Amino acid sequence: MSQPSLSEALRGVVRRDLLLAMRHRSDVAMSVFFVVIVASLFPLGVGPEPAVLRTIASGVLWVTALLACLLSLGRLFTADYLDGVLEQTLLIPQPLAVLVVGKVFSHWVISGLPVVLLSPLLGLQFGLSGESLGVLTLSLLLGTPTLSMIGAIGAALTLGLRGSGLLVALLVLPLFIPVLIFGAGAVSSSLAGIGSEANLSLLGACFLLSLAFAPWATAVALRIALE
Amino acid sequence: MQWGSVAEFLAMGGYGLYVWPSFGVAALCMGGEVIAVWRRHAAASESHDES
Amino acid sequence: MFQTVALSGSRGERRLFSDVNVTVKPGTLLAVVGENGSGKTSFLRMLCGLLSPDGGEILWQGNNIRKLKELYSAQLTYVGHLNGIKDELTPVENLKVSACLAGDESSGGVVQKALEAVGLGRAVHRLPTRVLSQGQKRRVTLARLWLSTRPLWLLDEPFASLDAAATSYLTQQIQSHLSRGGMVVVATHQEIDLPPDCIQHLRLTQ
Amino acid sequence: MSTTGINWFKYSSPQAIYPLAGRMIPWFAAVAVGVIAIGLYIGFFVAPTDATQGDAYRIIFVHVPAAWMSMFLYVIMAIWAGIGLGLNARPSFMMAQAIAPTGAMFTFLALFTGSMWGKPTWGAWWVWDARLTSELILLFQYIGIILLRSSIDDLRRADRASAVLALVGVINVPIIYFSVKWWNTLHQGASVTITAAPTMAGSMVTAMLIMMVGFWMYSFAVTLARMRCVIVERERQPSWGKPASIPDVVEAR
Repeated sequence: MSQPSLSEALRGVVRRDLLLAMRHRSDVAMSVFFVVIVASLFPLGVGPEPAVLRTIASGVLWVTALLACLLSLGRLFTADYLDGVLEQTLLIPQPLAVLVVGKVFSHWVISGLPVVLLSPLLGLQFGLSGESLGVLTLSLLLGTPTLSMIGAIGAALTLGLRGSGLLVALLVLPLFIPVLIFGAGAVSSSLAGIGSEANLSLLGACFLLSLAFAPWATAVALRIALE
Repeated sequence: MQWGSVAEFLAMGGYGLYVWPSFGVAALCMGGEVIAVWRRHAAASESHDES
Repeated sequence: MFQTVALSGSRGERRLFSDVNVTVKPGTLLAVVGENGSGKTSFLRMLCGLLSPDGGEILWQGNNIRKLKELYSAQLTYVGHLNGIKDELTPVENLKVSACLAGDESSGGVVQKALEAVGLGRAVHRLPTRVLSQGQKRRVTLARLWLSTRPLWLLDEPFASLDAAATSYLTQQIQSHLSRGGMVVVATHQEIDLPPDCIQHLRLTQ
Repeated sequence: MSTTGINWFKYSSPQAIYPLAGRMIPWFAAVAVGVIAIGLYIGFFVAPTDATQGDAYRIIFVHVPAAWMSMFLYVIMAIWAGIGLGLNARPSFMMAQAIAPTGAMFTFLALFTGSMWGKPTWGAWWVWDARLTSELILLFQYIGIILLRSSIDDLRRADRASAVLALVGVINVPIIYFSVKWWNTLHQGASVTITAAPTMAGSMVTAMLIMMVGFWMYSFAVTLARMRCVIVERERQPSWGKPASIPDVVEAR
């Protein structure tokens, strides 16, 4: 009889997903490219007025990050579900919720982290400067893992359903709203000179709360989906 | 009773355009829901008897 | 010892089987047979704990597996319909990851030996699994059994798309597992070439 | 039948609930009609015209009860969903399924009447106020739950997946409410607030509470009736709930 230690199992899950991402580098590149393109469309639509761009910057960039997360949610469990890896993951003798954290972490590394790293550049496009750029990056760093965790619930619930791509968006977007509000709020309050600490700490609270609940809900949803 | 006439009642102090649609749509929604449930039950029990 | 008590199960709203009582003693194999759609896969998934029964209990050493949870998962190796391997990874990588996740030894040497035992030569070890044939993929999956140190094996159609050579490798491996006191449950269409005194059959009918 | 449930679930099986609900519906319906009629009478003929808002405030008699019902029903639905998940009890999933459309209807009603009230008092059909926004998101959540259920064919999975979503949503509702509230205050200073309470006459409050009771009774009647639909629809499936036409399991050596 054998049993992997918790950290061993967690590392195994993360390593496999990152290895797969390395084999599919174009997927990662695509989500980065998506973010850049969508963010660049707004100045074209709204007009190049710097003052206007600065006011909408936080909202636009946050919504873009949110969409990028949403687009990549389909990849989170579907492939594993189709080739039977998910089934085997459920049979790993460690708490499924912890393994879900591993999967979500690698999803974030692939789809969220690139957006965070890119955000200063995108912020410059919108005329943000100095402190606001830092706040934007920090808020995305805190917020995108939360998005991935909440999104995982939706991805697990809609696993293997027809039209699941659209459905997951409908289910998950209302749950994203607090993160969007606090994230965009942090940037605009720093622009307004109020100080972004309040929003950032609320964003941190959202992160902790979803870390406490979302993996567990995702684990339950996965077991339901695989019955 | 503060209403002098039916017309006054319907005018709702000039807000009739807002008050009556509110109650009308409420009645419509609730009545519609009752009818929908009724029909659903009828349809369900009918096909149930067939089988 | 592994047993089911008055087990019943359904798929969707269709009742598949009910009141199944079987006991699998160490060193014995239970062959689950029946036509397509008779519920063999559901039965096996239920024994894994992936599917919850409608009624009845599944007992491992006298304890309900629902209560044991992860303790029970640590006792079994399941090979399902789906291979559970990643097309993009090589056979070696696939096997290493699954052995590591099972808590088995996952060093390169052991993994290569297991792959050779199922008849996969070194030539394919470093290719992405995607390019392998159906039977070769199945062999990669089954190679997990050469690494497994768990007492209970649950195998769903393990012989499907295997050639004669691979079938005999697998039969030998099952036999040596049984002789070590292991337990095996197999869903299959085929006769298994094992001494009859260690096999019992469970026939599911519609 | 589920044998994992506690014994009293045997008595709350769908077959037992069906006739019981059938007997209760007419009473609830009758009380609902009577109470709503009284509420409307007091609301339109006894309650005086509001000093500041004129007669537009009378929308409150449908708006506030609808808004309350939308939230109550969500919480009740989530509780049933939780019981269903916890005890693996089929009737409580059915109850949750029966509540969702009524909850969505009241949410829509609250939004519609709210916007009807907002136009004359605030001068806008829609304001991004904390209450309005969270009510809108509540509607999205109801729709999401209904959509998720309808896109899953397997009943057991549909029951349990939508239950998980309902429970996740119930955590989200207060978070949304406060987030939107803080978002408003952080940005725009004081936001629009409903300051009717202190100036309200006794008869106004009475009418509102009576309407509230009427809406409760209506909800009972309608959800029980829908519960009966659900029971019949599911019974149509072969082998439902009955002690199974047992396929033989032959054990051989």
